[in-house]
Amino acid sequence: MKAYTTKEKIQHFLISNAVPIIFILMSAVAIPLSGFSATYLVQEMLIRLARNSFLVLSLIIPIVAGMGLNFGMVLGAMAGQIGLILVSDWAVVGMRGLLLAAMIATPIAIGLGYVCGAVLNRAKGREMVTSYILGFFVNGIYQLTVLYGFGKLVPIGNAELVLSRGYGIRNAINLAGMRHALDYLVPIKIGTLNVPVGTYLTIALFCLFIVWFRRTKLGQDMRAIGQDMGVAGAAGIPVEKTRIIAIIISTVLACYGQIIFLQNIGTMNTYNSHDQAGMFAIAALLIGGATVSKATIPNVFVGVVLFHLMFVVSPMAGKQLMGQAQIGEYFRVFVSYGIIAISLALHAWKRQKDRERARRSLRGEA
Amino acid sequence: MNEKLKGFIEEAGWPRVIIGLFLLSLFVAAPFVKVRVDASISDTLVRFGMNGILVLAMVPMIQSGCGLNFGLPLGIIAGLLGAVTSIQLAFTGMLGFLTALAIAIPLAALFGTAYGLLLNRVKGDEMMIATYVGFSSVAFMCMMWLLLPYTSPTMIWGYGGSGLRTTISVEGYWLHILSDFLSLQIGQYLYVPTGMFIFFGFMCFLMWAFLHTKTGTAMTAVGSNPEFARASGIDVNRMRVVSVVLSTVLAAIGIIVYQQSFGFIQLYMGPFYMAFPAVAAILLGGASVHKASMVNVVIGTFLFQGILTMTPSVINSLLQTDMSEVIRIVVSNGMILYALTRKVQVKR
Amino acid sequence: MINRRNGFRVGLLVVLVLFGMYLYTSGKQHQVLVDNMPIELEGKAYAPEALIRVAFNGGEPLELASGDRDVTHIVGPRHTVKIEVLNESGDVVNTLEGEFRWVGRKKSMFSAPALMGGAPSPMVDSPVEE
Amino acid sequence: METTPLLRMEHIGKEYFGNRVLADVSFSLEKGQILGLVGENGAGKSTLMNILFGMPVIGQTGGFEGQVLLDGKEVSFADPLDALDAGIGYVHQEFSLIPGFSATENILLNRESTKYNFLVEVFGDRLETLDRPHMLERSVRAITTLGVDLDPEMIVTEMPVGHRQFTEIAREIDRENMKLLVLDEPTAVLAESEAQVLLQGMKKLAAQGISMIFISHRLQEIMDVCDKILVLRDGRVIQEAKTHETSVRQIAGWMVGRKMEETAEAHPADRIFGAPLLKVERLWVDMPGETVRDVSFEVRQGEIFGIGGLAGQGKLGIGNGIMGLFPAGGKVFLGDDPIYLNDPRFSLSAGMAFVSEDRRGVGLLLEEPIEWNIVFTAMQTQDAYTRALLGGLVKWRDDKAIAAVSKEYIDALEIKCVSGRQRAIELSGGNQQKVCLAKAFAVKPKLLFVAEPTRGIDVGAKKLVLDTLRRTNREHGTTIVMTSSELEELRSICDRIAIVDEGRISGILPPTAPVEEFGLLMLGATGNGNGNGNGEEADRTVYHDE
Repeated sequence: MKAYTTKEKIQHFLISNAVPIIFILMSAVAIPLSGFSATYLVQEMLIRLARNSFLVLSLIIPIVAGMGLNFGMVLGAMAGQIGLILVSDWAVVGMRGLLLAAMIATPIAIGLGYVCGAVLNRAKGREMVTSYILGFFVNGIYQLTVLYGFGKLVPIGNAELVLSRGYGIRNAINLAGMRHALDYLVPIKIGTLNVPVGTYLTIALFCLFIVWFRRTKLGQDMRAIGQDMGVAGAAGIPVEKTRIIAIIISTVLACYGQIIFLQNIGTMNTYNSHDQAGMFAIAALLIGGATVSKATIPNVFVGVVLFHLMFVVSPMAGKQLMGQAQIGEYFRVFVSYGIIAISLALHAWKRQKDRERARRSLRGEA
Repeated sequence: MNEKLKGFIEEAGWPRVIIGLFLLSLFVAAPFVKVRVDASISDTLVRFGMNGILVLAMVPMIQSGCGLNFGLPLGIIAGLLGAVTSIQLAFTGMLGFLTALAIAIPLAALFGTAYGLLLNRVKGDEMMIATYVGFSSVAFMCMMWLLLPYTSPTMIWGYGGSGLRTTISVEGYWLHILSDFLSLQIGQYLYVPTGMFIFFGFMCFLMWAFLHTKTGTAMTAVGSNPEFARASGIDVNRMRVVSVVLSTVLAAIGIIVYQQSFGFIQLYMGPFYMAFPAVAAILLGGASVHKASMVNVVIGTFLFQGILTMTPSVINSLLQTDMSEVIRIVVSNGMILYALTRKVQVKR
Repeated sequence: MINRRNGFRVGLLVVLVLFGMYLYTSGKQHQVLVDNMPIELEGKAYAPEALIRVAFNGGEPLELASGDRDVTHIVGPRHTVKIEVLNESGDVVNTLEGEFRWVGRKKSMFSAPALMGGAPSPMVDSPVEE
Repeated sequence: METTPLLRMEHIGKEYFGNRVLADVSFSLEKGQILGLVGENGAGKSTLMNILFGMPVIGQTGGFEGQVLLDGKEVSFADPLDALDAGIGYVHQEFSLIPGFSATENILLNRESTKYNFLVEVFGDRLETLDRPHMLERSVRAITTLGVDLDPEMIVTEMPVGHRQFTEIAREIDRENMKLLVLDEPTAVLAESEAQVLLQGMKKLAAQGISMIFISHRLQEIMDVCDKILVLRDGRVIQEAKTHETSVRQIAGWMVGRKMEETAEAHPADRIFGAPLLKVERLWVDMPGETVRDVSFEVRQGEIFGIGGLAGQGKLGIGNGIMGLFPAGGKVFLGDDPIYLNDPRFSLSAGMAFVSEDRRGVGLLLEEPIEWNIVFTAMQTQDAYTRALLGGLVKWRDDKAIAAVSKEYIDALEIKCVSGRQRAIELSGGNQQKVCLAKAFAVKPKLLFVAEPTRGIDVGAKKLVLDTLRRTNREHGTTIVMTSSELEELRSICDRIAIVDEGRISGILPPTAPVEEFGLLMLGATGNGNGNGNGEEADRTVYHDE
């Protein structure tokens, strides 16, 4: 192997981190334009890191197992919401309410994750589009359950939750009893900044879990499957089962992630909250420099900060620049979708190139 | 008999049979819950005509092996640009409609070419990327609708704001220009938009004819076995681009036909989810991810739109609740999911 | 080995369920009516004070004149209460601390006179409201 | 020394769908012995090994005859993983390594050393953490046993090919109870020096009591390292011999040797050919698994030119490369016109046609009707069977003409089908092959490339296909370049046969040349595998002979 010159190293660094760098530059232009104060932005980022990191982290394990971006994470989000609805109905509040919601949601998430994994095993090679559509499909079933089942089949006592017709859950649920229960479990304030320490501790714990998990036999098996399913299978690793486990873990974690997300927001949009969860989490991860086949913990945090910085800043920047805040709002939607499209395309393109190169290397020296 | 039935079900696939029976039962149940069958049929027919071409737009890409065109919004945007520009120019009647087409088609061809070139670089991952290309183009156009210098007072925000409205009425321009051509009104409720059917039929004929030309044959071969096609001297990438362009152009035409019947142009997030019903419809009609025909288009559109029309009216009167939205979600995505996870069966 | 492991798993499951039940009971929020009205329990009558301040579990105090009724929320099954009796100028003349248990939705009214009068439980039948 | 042999396979036989591929194969292997297993492609080596390993394909196709005895006990594995547990390891021809893993991780794949933690009690053994230091220790031990120089921390993608092969073998060595190791062409991808290291390693292992079955086409290696050899041909044991009692030439003869008589008559001596039609100079083709490195030859008008050689040596790449299906370079002339490579359309338009060896992958539109399959190439390259409508603006497919011409070919080639509208996937292999031929004939080519025309079809169909080719050659004067793994077939129909070895032509012989000559060329024995056999020169020599 030849040694790389400094120039080559820098070039390599720039290329492999192109996406985050572009976003940093964009933010550098947009922040002064928006006119937001530094304190405001820092506070906002602190909150949003706490709010979103867990959801984004839940995407890592399926990527390790070679299943791409788990668009099916919305399944987990739905499970989490069902837990929250029930707990709100029972009026269990505070940290205990959150824990109970998580405990109720876990079996649901495991069940949905199993289904998702089994479906994806039938669609090897197009996991992403399948999990994406599966998300929509399960969303339909979720709506069926929550809009028609709750209050009829599942007794809901709290009249505040139920639509006026007597069954079905209302559009917005106030989670006041659980709001910030985890965030400010350990109350610390730095100057005027509120720091959601409790959530950060949870996230840190979870990062440790991921690091530890990668060093287990199961984690090793997932890495092997992610790189070459055929070889892993021939070595006796149960491929399909392991893939299902990867998706189950991701779904359960997404479920917890959604609970953390909603306790921070404080209100739940029964029929929309989960929809956006998947898209924003995936966009954030990709902006952090992850690809369809490789994601690390730093990618998550860099991504969340950059994505939400753009998210907060762009409407104001749009207003200052174009005189319309709407432009900025559409711009951030465009960026969220655009970044996913570009990342997916780049990845597919690279894979095609790799395949060609691998073929060429077979020829050897002619 | 039993064998025959089994064979039929196997051929059609369980979901299709279930949905077919479901639709049939809706029509049977309709009179009992005091829903007028003729009005329902009329609704179904109109929606069939409105959506037919959008579903037809799926055919070329499926045939050429590019999969389901989740990037349909790209073509729809071309159609929207055509429609909006035609109104800006204040052309009315057939002239306005044709102007919209004349502007939309070259734009769609342009978009389609770029989109096709992109899809050629990402073989195997077309569907996911197509979805997000569609989404991001819609989001991009949201900004453009605000910025583009359209001035027609029917289209821009009234109160001093700039940019186009979210919905623009085509009344006074080319509302029902196709639908009302030779249309029939039977009794009070049954309305048949003959002109729209003729146009849809003509489009289907063009598609059918194209598939019978040398190029069309080559395109089918590319979808069936790209290696074979290449060995026979076909430029596989070019054929794929041609199919994508065709699909995009059809989407542009389709949305204009849709608008003249619907009466409104929906901008901004309007085209966002438009690909999904079209995809679901063609799959419902019996197409697979690799093969589709005109029959699939017609049957699929009819079944799918039938369910969309019938569920709100019948189910609502039956259960006193509006479940149509949920049923639409479950049916359309269930259908796509079924097609994606179906193992390719090799019969010998 | 397998039995040991499965036993362990079942045990864990039981622990989790118990923990869930604990969370439910200890985390459940109750709506409680706070009363400063005359009341008669088991043949014994309790009279209200003119003005009292009631605080549950060290939270925000409620101020109730004689005959007042207010509503608040308490969490969990076991509670402490602090009642301060005020005179006309608003000074605390008497402070009383007590404990009580939540006994169910039917008895969701907290009667301050009952507690101050030393009744067995301050929780009394909630008034029927329609 | 009278002990039970480690492995005995007795009277092994196997049929695939009525096709006998193995008959009465018996041999035994002592502890610490190395057995060389040689034979042409399709001689039954892989089937024999599949039986030993209990590959599912054997069970699914009706099991096998005879018995396998390991340490004197009869064994029958239902799954290759069972065979591994019993101490039989398999080093594959293709690498089965995880690309992003280090050598250590690959050597210990799915057998990692782990450490206990309490979560195991809840979620099962797979949550044990990896014990990296211990894993390193084990992999170093395995590498040392093999006696090669291999960095245990190196990632597979960064390794030279040889090291990948070592990793693969070390993986088998690490198994605790490894008794028998099957090495399938382990040296095929290695450089000379690396191969030597590997052979040394094999000897070391044998000295430690591990028995081996060594499959290789490089006979010199077999001679160097094996105690005895077993030669298979057409599913039968031709010869079992002690290595020191035989020679490379003798083994080559055993491998390919067949009766000579029948082929001689098929070649009337008075064949007259025209001017050179196809000239190939220094062709290279980048076809995976069939790389062509440097090939030059000429084919004359009216000739049937055969290309033979062992699988993977590059014979298939030649036709595919000239037809533009894989990246290629060098110079090719048809008559006097240069052929632009990498453009299938150009090659087709120039008057060449190709019947691919990959019938289902490249040769057919399985989901489409037979008619389409037959006319498609002609229609696309020559606008045949189309009608110009609207003044030539639209080229309409002429379904009537297509049906007519398809009917002609279906009758002429005796394609058994319900009608021309039947889908190609519903035909048998032989009939599919005939459709492929019809497709090529429909182009009316000056030069026809045919690759593996009889692969996977039954005897009757084989004869028909060969006769059709011969007839086309005689009646229409079509020049044919035929590539085949079956030497016998080439000798029965071709006028000259080139043998390809390691991407180069190692020699061109008349069909009447003795089989050993062919065998030696195939095994690269002449040039010791370096491929000095310059195609051009060999070509000329043969011309002088004629």
